Amino acid sequence: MTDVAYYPGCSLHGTSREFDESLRAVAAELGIGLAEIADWSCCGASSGHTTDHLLGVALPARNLALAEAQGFDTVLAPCAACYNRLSAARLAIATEDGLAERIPDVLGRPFANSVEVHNAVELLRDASATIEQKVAVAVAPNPLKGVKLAAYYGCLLVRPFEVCGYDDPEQPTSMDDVIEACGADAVDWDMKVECCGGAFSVSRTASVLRLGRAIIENARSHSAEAIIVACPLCHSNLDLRQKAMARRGEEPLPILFVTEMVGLALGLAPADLGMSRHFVDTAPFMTRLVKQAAERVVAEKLAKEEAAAKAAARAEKQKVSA
Amino acid sequence: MNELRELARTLLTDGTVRVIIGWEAARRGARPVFVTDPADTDKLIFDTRCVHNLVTYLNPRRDNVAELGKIGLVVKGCDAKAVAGLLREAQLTRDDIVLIGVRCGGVLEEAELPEAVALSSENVAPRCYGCDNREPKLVDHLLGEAQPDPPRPIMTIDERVAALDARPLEERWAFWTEQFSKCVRCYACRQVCPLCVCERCVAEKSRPQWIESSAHPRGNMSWNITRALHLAGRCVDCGECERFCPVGIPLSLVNRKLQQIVAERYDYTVSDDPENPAPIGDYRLDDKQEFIK
Amino acid sequence: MSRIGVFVCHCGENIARTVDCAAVAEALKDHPGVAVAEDYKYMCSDPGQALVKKAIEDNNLTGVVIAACSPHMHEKTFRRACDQAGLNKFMCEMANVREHCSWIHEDRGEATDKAIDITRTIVEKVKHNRPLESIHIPVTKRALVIGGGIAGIQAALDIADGGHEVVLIEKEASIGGHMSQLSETFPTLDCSQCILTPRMVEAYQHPNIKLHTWSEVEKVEGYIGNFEVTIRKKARSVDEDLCNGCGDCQAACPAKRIPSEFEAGLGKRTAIYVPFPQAVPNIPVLDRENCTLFKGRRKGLAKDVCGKCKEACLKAAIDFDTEDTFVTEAVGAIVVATGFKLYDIGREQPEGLKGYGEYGYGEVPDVIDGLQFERLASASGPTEGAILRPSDGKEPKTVVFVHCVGSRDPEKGISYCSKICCMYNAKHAMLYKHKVHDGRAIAFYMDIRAAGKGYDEFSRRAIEEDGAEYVRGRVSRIFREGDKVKVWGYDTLSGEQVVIDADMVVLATAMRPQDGIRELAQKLSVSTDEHGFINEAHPKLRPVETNTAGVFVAGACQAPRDIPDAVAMASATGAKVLGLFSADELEREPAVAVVDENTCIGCMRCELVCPYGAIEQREICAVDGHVCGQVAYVNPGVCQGCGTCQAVCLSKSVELQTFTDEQIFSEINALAYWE
Amino acid sequence: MSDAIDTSGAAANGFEPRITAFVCNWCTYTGADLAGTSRLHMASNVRIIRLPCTGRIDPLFIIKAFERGADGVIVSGCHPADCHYTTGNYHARRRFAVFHDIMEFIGVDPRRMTFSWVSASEGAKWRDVVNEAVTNVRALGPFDAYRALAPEDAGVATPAGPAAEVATPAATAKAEAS
Repeated sequence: MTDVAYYPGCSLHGTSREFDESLRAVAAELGIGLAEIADWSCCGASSGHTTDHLLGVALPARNLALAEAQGFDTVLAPCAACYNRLSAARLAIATEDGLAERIPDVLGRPFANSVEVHNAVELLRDASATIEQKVAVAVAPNPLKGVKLAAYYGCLLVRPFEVCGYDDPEQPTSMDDVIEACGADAVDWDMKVECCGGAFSVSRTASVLRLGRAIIENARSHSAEAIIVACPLCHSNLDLRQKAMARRGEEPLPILFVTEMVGLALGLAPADLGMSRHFVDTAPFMTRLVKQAAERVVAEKLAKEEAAAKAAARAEKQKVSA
Repeated sequence: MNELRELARTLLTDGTVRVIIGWEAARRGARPVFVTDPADTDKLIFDTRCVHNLVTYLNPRRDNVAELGKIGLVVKGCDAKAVAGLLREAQLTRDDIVLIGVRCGGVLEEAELPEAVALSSENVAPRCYGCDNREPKLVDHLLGEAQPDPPRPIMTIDERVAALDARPLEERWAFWTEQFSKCVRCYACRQVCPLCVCERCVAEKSRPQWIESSAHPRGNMSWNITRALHLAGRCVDCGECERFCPVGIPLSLVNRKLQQIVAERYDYTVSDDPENPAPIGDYRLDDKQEFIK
Repeated sequence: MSRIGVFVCHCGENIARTVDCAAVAEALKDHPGVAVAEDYKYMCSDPGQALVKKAIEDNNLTGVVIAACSPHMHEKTFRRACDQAGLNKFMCEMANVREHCSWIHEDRGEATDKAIDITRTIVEKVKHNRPLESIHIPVTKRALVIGGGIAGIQAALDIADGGHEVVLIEKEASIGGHMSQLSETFPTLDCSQCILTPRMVEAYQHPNIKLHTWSEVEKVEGYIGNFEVTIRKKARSVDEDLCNGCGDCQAACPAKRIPSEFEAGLGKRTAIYVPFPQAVPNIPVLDRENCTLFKGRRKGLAKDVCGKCKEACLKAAIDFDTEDTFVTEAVGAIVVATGFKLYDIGREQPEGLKGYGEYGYGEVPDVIDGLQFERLASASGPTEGAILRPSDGKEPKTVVFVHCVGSRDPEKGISYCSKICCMYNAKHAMLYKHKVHDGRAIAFYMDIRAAGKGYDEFSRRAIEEDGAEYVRGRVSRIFREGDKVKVWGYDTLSGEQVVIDADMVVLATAMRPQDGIRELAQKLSVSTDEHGFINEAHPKLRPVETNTAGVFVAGACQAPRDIPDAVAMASATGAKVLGLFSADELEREPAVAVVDENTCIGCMRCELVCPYGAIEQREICAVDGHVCGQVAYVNPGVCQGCGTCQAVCLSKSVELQTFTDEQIFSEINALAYWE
Repeated sequence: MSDAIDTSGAAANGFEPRITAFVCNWCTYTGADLAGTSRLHMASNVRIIRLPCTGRIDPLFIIKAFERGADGVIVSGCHPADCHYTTGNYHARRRFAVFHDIMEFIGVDPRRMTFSWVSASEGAKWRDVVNEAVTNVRALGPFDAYRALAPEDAGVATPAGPAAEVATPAATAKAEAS
């Protein structure tokens, strides 16, 4: 894979800059060229399609049309909402009578509906082989090795099935695969695809707290050390509201973007991955991980030497007895 | 070339085979030769004039050839496909023949020359262009060094088919009726075809006489359509039928059209792998049926 | 020269109204080869038939054409008439001038012309008809029944009682099948074992039934009336003749922790075992996979590490070195009754199916399937019938029953309804409430399908009398929280989300055909549907036959079936088999393909297209006896007469009798008469 | 479409096409029976030749029909998966696909060859297939292009006049004699 059209959407330029930064850093490492679509505009989520169907289709279509015109066959939309809207628009145009004919007039530009839409998880899953190799050869000890991580997909990344379709809507595994590729352990838990409250973060904070708490507690009860997400809204809900969610005395659970995780595995510095921007401070978590990794390396080294010594001794014995 | 003669000699002397069927040089170009005496193996040649598909001699109905004993056969890629065809239809046992494959860079269209000449877009046999089997796989020995791709003929067969397809129905009908009306029913196309191996050709069946035997346009139409259909998914595009046709009917166009049909409908291309089943006689639940109401 | 009689029927007014029948007869009178042409009001009436017979005798006709209704209507009638008049019945054909002419046209002129064409066409065909004799095939009057569940047992008993030998084979150590695992049966709640066991014993002791347990079908050759079946008797390690079923070996076996298949994994068994106390035959098998001795041997240990069962056996019936043996049985008919298995809905799934990972089955111990609940509720089960949940053996106070797990869910790869779940869920709810009076039984359903005698009453009883709570809606997620099992669902009637802290969940998982059904189907050359269920020959009119003559199907291997269905089907196959065995020979229409060995070159394209595997390659020899070639041979017993072989034969060396090339050729030619 | 249209069409140009139909015994033939029992009126230009299965139908039948003066042909059998012989129609489908395409390549108007699946329960569909084929072929006119191939002496070329009447019985008689 060489160049893909990159559709950051509003969040990755605003509330979730770390997602953008980490994505760019990781893509560079994996040799994936990201070309930001020139003159892209909002996809309309989530108010656009709730007001008017045509609008809800046309807004994403415009960006797809731009990508098409700029000669791409794939658009990367990391934000789950953007991804969902872009894909939904593609499907609508492909399936609804007359829509395909109508859209170009609406947009005032040609549109062949020819570009595919991928999200960050899809992208990384397809690159997981490369990730595994790079992790294997990385000089710095992999801080994620053996760390228990919970893959949280939320709603829009895998549903509705006919729109997304790259993974099972009830039991998705793509993000777990990426986690495993990073050398970490993907925990088996129950809230992978439960709703976090999405856009109601402000309007109905109480519900968001209730939902978020359920998710985080379940992850914790399955001994997850952090939750991995691929959606700006999921991230802010779980990250921003965690103080309020956390029951007395509980250590807050770090919420990492899947791209940040891959970055760490590849040996990138947390700072370059924007991990300083989280509300749940990731520093203690990181120091723990680095410490563990260091200890692990030492332990392994010692084990090796011991084994070597034993072998030598045995050899000696045989010489003597012989 | 020496490689070929050496191998032929050893095969004959150590009794692996009783006869080597290959090509020899003659006054008017290359011609098939049956070598039974190791001393004669120097006759064998392979060059751009070796157009004949010698597999036609493997036709089990030609028992005079069979009588000679175990056969060693020199094959080009297209010939090897024909062997695969015979194996596929249980007309041969693989162990009964030794296949000597030659790497092929294409052959001449007009091959009757005293000397071999290099191929150019003027003289190359159009069917060779885009050949997918210039190194036969289904062989016991593979000889010769790798050959360059055959040159692109001035007009490829596909282009000719496309050109014909582009013309309106009436013109196509006119074209083919005129071509077929030339047919004198000598059945050379059938006799030379390595895959026309029937004991009694349908054209000679008299009860009932499906295909009128006298050479008039109606019987000719029936014969030529039937010949083509019988080769659907079997024709190996060796071009012998057209080469032998005394009245010059462009049979390769029909054959190529059939190849395109089976490729497009059943994504089948004839190969020299006998395990790969032929498209007619096979089916898929989701075969295209847009022409059916 | 042929002497053909043409008889034009008025069919009262049905034909005569639009077709001038006299004119048709008149037009055919002078047609070459026609000896006599008459018209009559009702050809199928006795006088009509008499007229035909008389004409045959008077003019000693070589062929007869009846221009009347569709051959599907009266061909048999008139062929019989010809036969009685001494004319080979295959020399008689019908020209369809009613359905295909008089009834679909108004213009009398047009219709009459067409009727003449149709009749003339058939006359031309009949000129090339040949006298044929029906094919007679000897019948071996023994039947093979594959599968020793209730369906197989019933089929075997019916055929055996009909006085014919039956070979009954069962892949497990005992017959009885799934029914032997059930606690009570709906809608009567009578104990499954109590009604089944007598049948098992009866089958075992029946003089006409030969039982092979721990056996499978290896190979099937031949055709209706003449099958030869090779049966693999898996190495049992126990001599069936010596063993007296005392059970000492079982007691002695040290490997006691093996999950019992019969107990659906809720109980344990030994390595040498009898699946359940009432097993028939009561002879153990040695499960070599889990046997300490064989584990040792597999490791390559010099001497055997165990052998306690052998020491314990006073009859010296145990032999560790027995191997699979093969027996061949000649039978005339085969009944397939291999039954079903439950859809294992774990994460790992076979061909085209998706699991319900979100239901935690196989991960949360207190999420079980229907069969496991049957074992919990069964008096002979691991808990002696007490409802105790697997995780901690506590009595669950809230049990959730989920309908349609897998069934009717195309997303998961199964579109069909498993038919029995609504009923057994109701039954489970009842059994539970009868045993745990203060418990809550909550069932999530899509709709209740209780069609069947006493079925709806039964499921209503579960709700109205036993107080099972039915929630109309699906369950989205089941997971463990502390010692509770969280069930998230949706009540589509109230539109409310439902969250239940359950103690145990019972999933009504879909019924699927047994493993290996496709391989078996291939051996029998019967077809299966996309789910692997055996296809019946006709969904309405031939429900227990298959598309291979002589092979019949009963029970849940054809589609989800409950016990009454399975037993009914089994008896139906019994009737079919007995019917087949009622004659010493089978008579078949001679509409079969015949190869011309003079021109066939044995390219076997015909073999490729034959839907029945009726064609095989044969060597032919010259007069001096040396092999001079390969040709195709059509087995007339298997050929069904579709003629596909003839159409693909390049040299036209195969001929389908009753539809020969010459017949069709002359029909096409006859149409050149049109004007 | 209804037969009213046909007759009017017939009135429009005097030509009435001759169409030979090759149908399978179990689905289409029975479907045509149903059309009859349901008294569905249709054009009278079609002559049915009954075969056990579409699998039995050889392209030679169609060629021969054209040779003998048919202006069009219909080939019809069981829908996929409904074949009485389970797979005959699948093999037929491939054969006809190739035949259809090559005939078109040679310049035969595909509208002269109607291929259809008509089940035993589709009497109405059979009616429509027949009427549609008749209207199409009527529009195309007589298949003189093919008849023109006939050798001068054979009588079948022109809409069978007396020539045919003598020619064909003779032919059939010969066939028997041989």
